[in-house]
Amino acid sequence: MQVNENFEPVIVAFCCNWCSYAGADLSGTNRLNYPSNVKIIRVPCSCRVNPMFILRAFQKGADGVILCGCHPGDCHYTSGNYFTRRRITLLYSMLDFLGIERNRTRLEWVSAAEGAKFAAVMNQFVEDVKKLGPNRRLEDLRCRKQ
Amino acid sequence: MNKNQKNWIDITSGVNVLKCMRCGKCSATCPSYDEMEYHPHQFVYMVEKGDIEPLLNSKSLYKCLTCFACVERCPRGVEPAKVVEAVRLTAVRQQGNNHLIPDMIPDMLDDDLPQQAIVTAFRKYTK
Amino acid sequence: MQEAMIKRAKELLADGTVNRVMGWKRGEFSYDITPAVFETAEELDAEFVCDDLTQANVSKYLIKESRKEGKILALLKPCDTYSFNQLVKEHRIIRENVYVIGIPGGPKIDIEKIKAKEISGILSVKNEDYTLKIETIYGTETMPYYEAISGKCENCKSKKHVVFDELIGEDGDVLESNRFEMVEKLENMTAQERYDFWRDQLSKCIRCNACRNVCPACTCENCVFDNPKSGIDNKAAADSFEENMFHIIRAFHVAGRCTDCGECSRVCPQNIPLHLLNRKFIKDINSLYGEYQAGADTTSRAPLNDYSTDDCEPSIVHERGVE
Amino acid sequence: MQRIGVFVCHCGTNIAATVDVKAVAEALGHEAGVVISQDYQYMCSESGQDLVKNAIKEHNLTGVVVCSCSPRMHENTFRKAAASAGLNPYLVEIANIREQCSWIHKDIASATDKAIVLGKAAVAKVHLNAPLTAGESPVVKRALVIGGGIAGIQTALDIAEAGFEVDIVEKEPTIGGKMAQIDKTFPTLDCAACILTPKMVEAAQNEKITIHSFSEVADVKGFVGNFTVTIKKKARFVDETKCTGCGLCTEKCPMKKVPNEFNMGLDNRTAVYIPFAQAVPKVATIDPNYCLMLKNGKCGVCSKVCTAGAIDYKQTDKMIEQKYGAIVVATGFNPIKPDKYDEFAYSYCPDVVTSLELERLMNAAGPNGGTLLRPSDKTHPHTIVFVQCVGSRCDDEKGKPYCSKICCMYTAKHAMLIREKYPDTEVYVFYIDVRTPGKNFDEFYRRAVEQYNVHYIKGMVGKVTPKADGKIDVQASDLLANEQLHINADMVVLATAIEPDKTARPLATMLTTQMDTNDFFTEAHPKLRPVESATAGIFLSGACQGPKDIPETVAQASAAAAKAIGLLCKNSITCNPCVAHSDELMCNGCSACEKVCPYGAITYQDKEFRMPDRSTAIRRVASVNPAVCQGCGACTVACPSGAMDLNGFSNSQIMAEVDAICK
Repeated sequence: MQVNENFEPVIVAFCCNWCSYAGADLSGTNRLNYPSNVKIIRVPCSCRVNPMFILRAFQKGADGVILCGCHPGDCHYTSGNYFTRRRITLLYSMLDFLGIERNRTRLEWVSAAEGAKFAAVMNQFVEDVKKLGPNRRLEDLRCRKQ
Repeated sequence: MNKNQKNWIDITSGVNVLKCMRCGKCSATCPSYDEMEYHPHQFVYMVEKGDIEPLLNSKSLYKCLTCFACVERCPRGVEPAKVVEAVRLTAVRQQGNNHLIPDMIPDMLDDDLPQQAIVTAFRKYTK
Repeated sequence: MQEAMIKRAKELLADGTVNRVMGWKRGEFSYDITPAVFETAEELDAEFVCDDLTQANVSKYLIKESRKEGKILALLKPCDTYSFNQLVKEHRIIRENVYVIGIPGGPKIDIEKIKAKEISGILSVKNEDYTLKIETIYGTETMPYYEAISGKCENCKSKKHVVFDELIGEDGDVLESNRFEMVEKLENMTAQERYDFWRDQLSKCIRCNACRNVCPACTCENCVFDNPKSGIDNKAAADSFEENMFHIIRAFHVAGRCTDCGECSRVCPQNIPLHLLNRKFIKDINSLYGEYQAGADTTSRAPLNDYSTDDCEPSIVHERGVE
Repeated sequence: MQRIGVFVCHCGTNIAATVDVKAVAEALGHEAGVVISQDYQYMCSESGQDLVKNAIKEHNLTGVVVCSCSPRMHENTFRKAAASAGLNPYLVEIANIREQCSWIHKDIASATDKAIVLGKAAVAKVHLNAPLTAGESPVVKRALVIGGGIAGIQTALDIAEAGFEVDIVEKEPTIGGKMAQIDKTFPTLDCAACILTPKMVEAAQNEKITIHSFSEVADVKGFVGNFTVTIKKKARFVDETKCTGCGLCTEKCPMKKVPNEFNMGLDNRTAVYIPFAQAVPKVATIDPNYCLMLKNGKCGVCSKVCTAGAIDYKQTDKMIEQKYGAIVVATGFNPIKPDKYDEFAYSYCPDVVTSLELERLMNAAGPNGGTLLRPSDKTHPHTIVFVQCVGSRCDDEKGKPYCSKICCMYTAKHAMLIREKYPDTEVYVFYIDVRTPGKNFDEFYRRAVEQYNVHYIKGMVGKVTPKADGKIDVQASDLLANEQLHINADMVVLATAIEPDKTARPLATMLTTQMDTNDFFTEAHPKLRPVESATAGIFLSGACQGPKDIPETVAQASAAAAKAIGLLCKNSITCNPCVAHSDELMCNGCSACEKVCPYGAITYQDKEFRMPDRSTAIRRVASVNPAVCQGCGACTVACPSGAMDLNGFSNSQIMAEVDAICK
């Protein structure tokens, strides 16, 4: 595959309010860099993320979607991220089954104290998606702005 | 302090000496304690400091019975016997490196020598 | 067998146990067997059909029928009983209002497979000792029975009726099937090959919604794809992606609930192997969260509404199969 | 038609240094529905808020987007500002362009682009925001305290003092907990019973306090201000209301060989028993595992001698249900059993005891009436060795990784008491570190060394070997002298680690509160909210939260009580309006949402609907109790039809954000 050096992927990150969003805030407070491609959407819990949202992001032109939640066992709502883990495992497995590149999707557990981890995860993810190039397999060209 | 030596001991022993909380239970439990100049807890502490030379020159190295009582009872999972073993290996290697090289084997062979003995000697003196 | 069913149905109508019968009758063509509700003995005598071509799963019809006045008799093949049970579990079918008779299952005949042999103008199909005798307007044709077996019967998972009030014929067992063979084959392809496979298949989709409408797990009062408030409503396919989205979401919505009855692929006019998506979910659920057969009982927790604290991480996708 | 105002904050240079705020305000001003787009130095300042308020009034805004710091910081500030200007507070959205933009990125162009996208996403979302009203939920003016040790008693007394009803649930037949078993307390050496038992009596006599002894919490439902708790009153086969506690039955009971758990099994009790003389309630309990009547149906002595007629062999477990506004957890701790440590010979040498066993051996109400004697041969011990940190600070599966905190002090106390009472006894303490932070604590330890001449030896005991002559060989290292010692001891005392009570874990599940890996309850904030759990309305008291000594436990107990009182004082609490709701017309009644709800907020009801063809149909539909729902959204994804949605984070709102970001 051709790697375009100037390719700037669109990355959507869903972060749960209690852990990962706070972790993202912490990486800001600590001035830890990660690429500006990453745009965060706040959700109350990772279990709020409907597979439809992830597919919608791809449909509208996202090149990668990452979902962040509290570590298993630490969910503010006790069990939300356990449901997330099952749903997202099955969804990612299905996307893989349809031939979508595995590195376009990711689930990470980031606690409110893990600002450094948040930045590291985002750096890695953006790098991985950059390697894959634009999302052609799951993108809806009709919705792409010319 | 010999950094390479310390690194090598850390790696070959697989022990994180920083886990030690200096309770001395290893030495309390050691059956060879009175025979030793440096005791198990001192091995751990001196390796931590990188003060390895005195250990290499001490007879204590060979007094350790490798009974693993210290490993069994250490509350922090430090495994002092493995540290002693790693220091012992360092000493063995230093003293003309390998004590046994394959070329020496043919001369040693005779009908009475069990093959097991050669294999064991090889394992013990080379590594 | 058909006579035994009609006889028993008439008895149950006569003694007032039920006031309707859920069965099948012939459609526009004699081989088009369609689900139908019968209210009298006369109707049963005249129109009731249950033969080798009767494939339709009537469970879904019972959602509405079980909410009507009086009890209805349902004749269910083994695979249909799983769908029925699942719908009872989801409070969709009111069990008390249905009298279930378990009837023998397939393998059933798929008329499309006969047509594929360039046999046309079909008037009737008869099974004579595992040879099909096909009367057509051009004369009589024959072909071996097994060559015309329906896709949904090829990998039969069970001959057991998981729910019934009485049986006509004998009850069977859960079978060892190799139904995941094709899923495994796809899993072992490269990502590009898989993508090409599904691109070929899904691009045929005309968004007729037949799969959704026949599926006994797709029983929503109002489907998200029809609901303007959902934000993803769309009727017809506007672009290739939407087929992907529709089929992924549909498979996801029925994951853990799909009994693998095979109706989706049977009714697809474009012959898209949609059941493979469902089977992929079933296979993943079985291997990651323990064996689970939707509809086998009415009490267990669906795997997607359940969890274990030591479930695997999604990164397991990276560790398996071929990238 | 939407009329949206956008307000971009400079945050001094925090945002303005890397984000071109003027360009952001300019770009967002062109978004559909935006009627005013301004930037300002400090939007959260009073004048900044006035800017927002005036714009709401002047432009009659229907939505506000503030591009500023994290919503975790100032969302409430701007919501309040909007509310005071007459706009529903939930029509305000924050675009986080500080923590998640200006502080992360260095390049002004890309940071500005990102800030614009984040702003657009917020504008897209606010288009779909609906005004929400926070509901009110009444507070039941009654508290439940789980555990009747010193922590639970103190909390209950404080809550009762404030005028609220409070129930104590204690699993043992009496309240008092571990403190009742202790002989003396450090650093004052006053008698534990003398300070505890008056408090027990006070709790029993306080008319606001109800004690459910020999009871367990069986089920907890509900939420802050309105918990419904099922309490299982275990059958004690004695009618509590009739028993006078005279103790005649315990004297006459023929089954006298039951290990006495109050004395750590060092002596025996009868099958019908009162744990100790000052027990509260002072009521007998029959142990069904030993009672001959209950086991074989033959005996009945206690029933015959009881003049009050309180014995009831037919009694069964009783369930009672009660509503509470607040719950305080005070489940306490237990010392671990050191039998996994073979080297200490605890499991086979009776003269190796734990500190709590020593406490009973020295107690005037203990098995030896207060004279310290060896359990094996009842002789006076002349040499006693104390071993510190048994099972504490361990990095293996036998022990606990944490410091149990109280052992250094109670060991100093034991050593001192023994030297005081039996000056002919030599006392050795093997320590790794002596940890005595606390008022008068280190002075106390120094007194043991300097005044009482207790031999403190830096080092650990490696092996304890009982010998044929009845003595015990203690092999240990003296690290400072660099030698290995052998002490010919008469007794060995192990300062065993303490662990949370075993009932705590299932309780945490019932309460939906969090625990750490050691099963200690997790506080809402380790520094700022140490006595609250993360679950609203559930408070933590005493050692269930972490190892604590008595003064600390009492302090925390009172703090937990203060928090509970603060809650009970309110007539109602404001609920989070961002909760799930079900569209009944679309609901299938399939129960998927109910299965994933961690709070039991979803119930089903059969409702009659008019169908399009004018007929009516009865359908099973879900409904969400907004006071119970916490707004996690698990149900919204479990729902296949999309009938379930979440206020403030609706499907269409999130999808609008996705679209705005991906465009």
